Amino acid sequence: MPGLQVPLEHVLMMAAALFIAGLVGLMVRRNIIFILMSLEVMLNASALAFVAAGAHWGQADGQIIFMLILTVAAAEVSVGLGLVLLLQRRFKTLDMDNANRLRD
Amino acid sequence: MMESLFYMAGFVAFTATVLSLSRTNATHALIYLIISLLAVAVMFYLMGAPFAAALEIVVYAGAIMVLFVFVIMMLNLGQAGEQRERQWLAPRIWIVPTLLALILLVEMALAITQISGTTSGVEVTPKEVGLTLFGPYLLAVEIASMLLLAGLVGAYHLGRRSIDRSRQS
Amino acid sequence: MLLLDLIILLFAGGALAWWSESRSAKAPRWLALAFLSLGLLYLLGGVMQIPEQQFSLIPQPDNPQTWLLHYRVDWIPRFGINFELAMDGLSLILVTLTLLLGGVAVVSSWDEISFRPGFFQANLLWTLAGVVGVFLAMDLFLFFLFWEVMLVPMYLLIAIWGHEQKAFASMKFFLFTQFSGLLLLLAILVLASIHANNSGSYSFSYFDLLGTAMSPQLGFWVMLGFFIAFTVKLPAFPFHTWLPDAHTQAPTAGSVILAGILLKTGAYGLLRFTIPLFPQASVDFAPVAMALGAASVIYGAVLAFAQTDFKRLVAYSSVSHMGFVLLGLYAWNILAVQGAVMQMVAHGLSTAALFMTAGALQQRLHTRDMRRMGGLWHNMPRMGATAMFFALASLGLPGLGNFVGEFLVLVGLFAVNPWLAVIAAIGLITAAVYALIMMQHAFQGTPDPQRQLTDYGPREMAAMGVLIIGLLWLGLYPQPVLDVAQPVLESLLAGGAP
Amino acid sequence: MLDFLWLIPLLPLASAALLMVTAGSLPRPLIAACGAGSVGLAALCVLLTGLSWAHDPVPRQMELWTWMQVGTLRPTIGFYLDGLTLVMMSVITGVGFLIHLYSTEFMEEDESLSRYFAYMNLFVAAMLILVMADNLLFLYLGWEGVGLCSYLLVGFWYRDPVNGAAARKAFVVTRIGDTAMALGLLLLFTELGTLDIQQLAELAQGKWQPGDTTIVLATALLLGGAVGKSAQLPLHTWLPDAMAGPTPVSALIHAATMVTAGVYLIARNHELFLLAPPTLLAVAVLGLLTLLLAAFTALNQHDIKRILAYSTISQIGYMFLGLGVGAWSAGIFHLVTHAFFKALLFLAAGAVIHCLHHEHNIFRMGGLRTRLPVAFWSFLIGSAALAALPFTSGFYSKDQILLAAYQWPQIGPWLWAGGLLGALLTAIYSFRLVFIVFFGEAQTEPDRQPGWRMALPLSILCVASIVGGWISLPLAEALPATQSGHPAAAVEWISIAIPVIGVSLAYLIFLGRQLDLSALVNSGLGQRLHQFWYSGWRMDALYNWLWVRPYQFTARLLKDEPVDLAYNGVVHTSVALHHLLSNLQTGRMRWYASTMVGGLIVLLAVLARAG
Repeated sequence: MPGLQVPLEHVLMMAAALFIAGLVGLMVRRNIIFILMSLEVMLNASALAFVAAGAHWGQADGQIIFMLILTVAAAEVSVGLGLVLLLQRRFKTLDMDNANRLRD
Repeated sequence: MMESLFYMAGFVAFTATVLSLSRTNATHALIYLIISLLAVAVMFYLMGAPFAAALEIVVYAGAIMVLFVFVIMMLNLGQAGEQRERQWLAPRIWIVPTLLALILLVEMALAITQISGTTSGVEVTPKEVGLTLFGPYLLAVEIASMLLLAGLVGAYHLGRRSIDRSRQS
Repeated sequence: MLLLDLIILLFAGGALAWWSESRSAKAPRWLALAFLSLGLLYLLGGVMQIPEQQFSLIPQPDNPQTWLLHYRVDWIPRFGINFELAMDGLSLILVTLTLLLGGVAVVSSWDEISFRPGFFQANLLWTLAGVVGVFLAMDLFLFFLFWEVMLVPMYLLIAIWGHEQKAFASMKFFLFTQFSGLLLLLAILVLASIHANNSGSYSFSYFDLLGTAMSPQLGFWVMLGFFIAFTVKLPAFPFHTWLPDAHTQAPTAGSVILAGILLKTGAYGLLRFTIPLFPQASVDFAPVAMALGAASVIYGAVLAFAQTDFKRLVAYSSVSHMGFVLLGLYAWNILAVQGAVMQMVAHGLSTAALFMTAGALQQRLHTRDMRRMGGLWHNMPRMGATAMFFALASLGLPGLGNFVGEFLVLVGLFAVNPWLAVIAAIGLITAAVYALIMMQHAFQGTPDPQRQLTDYGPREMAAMGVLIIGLLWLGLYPQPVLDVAQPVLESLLAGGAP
Repeated sequence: MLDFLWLIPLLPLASAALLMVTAGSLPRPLIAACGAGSVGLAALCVLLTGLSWAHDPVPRQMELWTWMQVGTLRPTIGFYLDGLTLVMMSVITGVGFLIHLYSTEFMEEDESLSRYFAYMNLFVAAMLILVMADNLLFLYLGWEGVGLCSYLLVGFWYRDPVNGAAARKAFVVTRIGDTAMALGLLLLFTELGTLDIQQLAELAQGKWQPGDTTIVLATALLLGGAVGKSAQLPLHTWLPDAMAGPTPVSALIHAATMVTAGVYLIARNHELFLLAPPTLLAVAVLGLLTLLLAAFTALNQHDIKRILAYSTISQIGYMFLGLGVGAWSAGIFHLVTHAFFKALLFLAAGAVIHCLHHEHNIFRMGGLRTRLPVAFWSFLIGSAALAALPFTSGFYSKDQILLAAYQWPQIGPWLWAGGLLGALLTAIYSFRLVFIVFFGEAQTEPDRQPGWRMALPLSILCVASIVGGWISLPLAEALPATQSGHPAAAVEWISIAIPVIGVSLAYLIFLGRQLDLSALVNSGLGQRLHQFWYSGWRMDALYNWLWVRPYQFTARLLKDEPVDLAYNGVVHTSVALHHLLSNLQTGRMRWYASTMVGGLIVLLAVLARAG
């Protein structure tokens, strides 16, 4: 089935909007679970931009970068959720602001 | 007809994302997020990237989100957690970051409007993707595999310690 | 080979002392003393074998045969860096002083150190090894290496075994010296690259770099880099402020080495490198340098008078005395330069002894505050008498080494700049003021009847005796030292100022 | 004997070294024997030297070794012997031995006997070096050496901080003069290229005309040294305080020998001073001013030793006056006779103090004539010589100086008149002392009598104080002769009469009470004048205000190292920056994210502008 011909700027605007939504989530939420979700959204938004660009040129590269992003997201989530569990066990909280030991 | 489908998918994706990130209940948020991902998968498909769409559904919406589900179940967040989330979502907390983000969005939009052109409408088949992936991008694949290995080891390490600890206590 | 052996001997001795710490707490100090004596004997034995006439040869920069000893292997040939050591009369005097005062330092901290004694002695010996390297290195890159090598163990000595404000003092010491080291490195690199531009090949050898042609402006700035690096070490006003803190907080052996030897590396650097490498710039700069020297003399003496802390007083007196060295070096005639060398040696001996006294007082009274002393002559007549002797040396009593140095500097300076000589001579009066007030506060006055103190034992008296004999010898028959230094200084003077 | 010249300073030096090294572990009689004996042996050597000198009176130089040789500077450790040296050596070892002998009894009970004799012997050695040195640098060694011993002995009883302060004052004030002298040495060396005294004289005469600026400056600087050491204006303030030391010390150092070193220095370098008439005039005027000032002060003191100290200052003023008017040998002659009678006076005063429980105030003495006859006769003879009563030694020497002053061109008569006024005052204050201490009502009873070791030196010095005026010193070769010619007989007679008048006045005021000055003294002006003179013309207060206070103030101001302020400024700035930056690192992820967004906004804006 042939693909659709949509203006590239629309897709990119869509990606930007999703990215910004994720960014707002990242800045606003304190719960680490939501922060991880926001990160997923942002990664996904950038993936969308890549795929759109790939579709613009009709090449496979966009999708390949998408796959790489997917790998990063998977690795990040696995480690991130591991940390969530650790955080919950050790500090009994999911509040990111309480976990600011990094400062010292 | 197909184009309206595309824009509809976009609308769904954005709405679901916003709803997802403004929920107080993690499970609800997750459901919205999955919807958003599925909508993005639709957009991928419509742009002529069926393989990416499939991966979006299988890996993202399927595997990664299930991971979230498991963790949320393990954490067993109750009503109190929801109450707290609601407090944390007071307007004075989100108004400044949102403003900032909107400024950024405007800047991005200004940048994006400089771009013209459409998607080509050519379908890039999984075969082409596979050939490119294991051709020029072989090194990237290797790096990605290493990254996954590192993620695996990291997750195992973190998880094991927390499990050990819970057993002791 | 002797020169290399000497440095290796000190490094190895340090390592061995460190290792021996686990066997016995007393072993390290014996080992350190043994290695230092061995080094001194080895050096003197080696020097004895040099034919007599070699000592009267004027060391030529381009002919190593005219030096007393010379050793050279390639190190990093690509950048023209060699491992080149050489000894002339000046180095001989200073290296001998280093080893001698090293021994005195070990004796002075004989039972003061209980925490990690092996590591302490190791740091001591490594510092000395670095200093010996500084006095012998004839390759500027190697010189810089040793320059840094001597600082780190010294820093540790202050930081680990210092007194109540050791962290602050050691950090201040480190920052000052490190900053000056950075300037030195920059100046060396610029000089080497100018030389490389001129001649087309890299070299860090002192002999190659002598006489490097450069524009006066550039020469001035590079010279300034060397000058500041060495005057921080010397130290001269206004770069001296690290010294009172470092001296006051350092353990006794650290103060002895710091005052007795480390300060001399600054003077040595000025004499060996700054002035000969940049003759014209140095001549232009001499009035400023001499003014700084005179300012140090007076300022150090006034501040010494103001102190209540025994060690701080002695530290400021060092500033004053090293001012004479700076004056002598930049007066740049044979009288003044000989005086500066003599002052370096004599100041090393007298100040080392005063710091030992301060250390002994601290060990017995647990304070350095002179307001809490008084009448100690009654309790410890031997300590009082030796302290009096060195206070007198410090105020420049004729018949003792310091007078010879100061007088020669003044004679040389007077011919160049009478007014600065007058100012420096005022330093003789102010020196009397602070030296005598020190004796008054610490040893004279009413004794505290409750105080039970042990006087110096044979070990301490032996160390003091060596220093007393040394100062009397320098004061009454300095000719051997002057003769050894004479050819070197003549060659430096001939090659230096036009 | 002349080949063993070096033995003379070596003997006391060796004894000093021995006593220092043994640090009091020797038995006390041995310490005393060692201390006094070494000086006695040295005196014997001087005697032998004098005898062989009498056979062959030629100046000779003797070099032991080269002290240091750098460039043209080649001072030696070497001696020069001529008549002047011989006279000085005789005084130092002769009077020195008597005082050492006296000390063996005076200091008998002191716990630090060994230290005392070590210092005293060291002093004798240094003083001998001073007078025997053949070059100015070696002389300077002796010069500083005696200053050091003076410091050590003034502060000998170190437990009292007052003594320590006096000792420091003595050292520092003389060091001001010494530094001037050192500068003089530098100037002479820079100009003439040598420091050998004989060569200097020769070269200077070849190089300069009388009155050339350089030689005037050089001699003025040497004069600075002499003024400091000899306690002349304006550096005289240390000597009265130096009386804090044991009395034999005052006799030896602060009366007989060290304080006259300045006179010796000027006499020794008379060739240089003759080239500088302005300096010579300054010597005379300073001498005159000092002798008057000190005489007025002496008249108003209560402390027996301070009176003697001011009288010493005054008498050295006479010597300076003599030197200044070209009466070289008269100046040295007065030095010798003064050494005899002032040592006698101090030792007699010491006997009084010793037997009177360390009482110093003359108004708490009195009536001692019968109780301490030895001290009385000694004091009487000493005072007679000091007052220059006819046929005592002081008469001959002082008379020569005054006559020479009278003959000095231009201001000569004025100098003479001033000297006469001084002589009158001298007679008054010296006999005031005798009358108050030894006559009248007894205030304190002595608890002992001086033994033979005190009495013997006193007796010998008594004889010397009387007959000292009849000996002729072998100075003809060493010093230029005073210009001959006799002034009018009236001048002579006045000079003789003045001391007699002074003694009579003293008798009338202080003993016979025929002359009642109490109204004058008790008047407001009298009281104020008394206070003014009692405090030594307020010189101490002046110097305190002029030098000591500002120095202390500066020191206090600088104590906390103002230079560090600059470095601390750098430190504080970096610490402030550090706090600023470390506060940015809150550990809150949301804050980081927000700042990232902020940064991104800026970055994009910049890129947009650039693109």
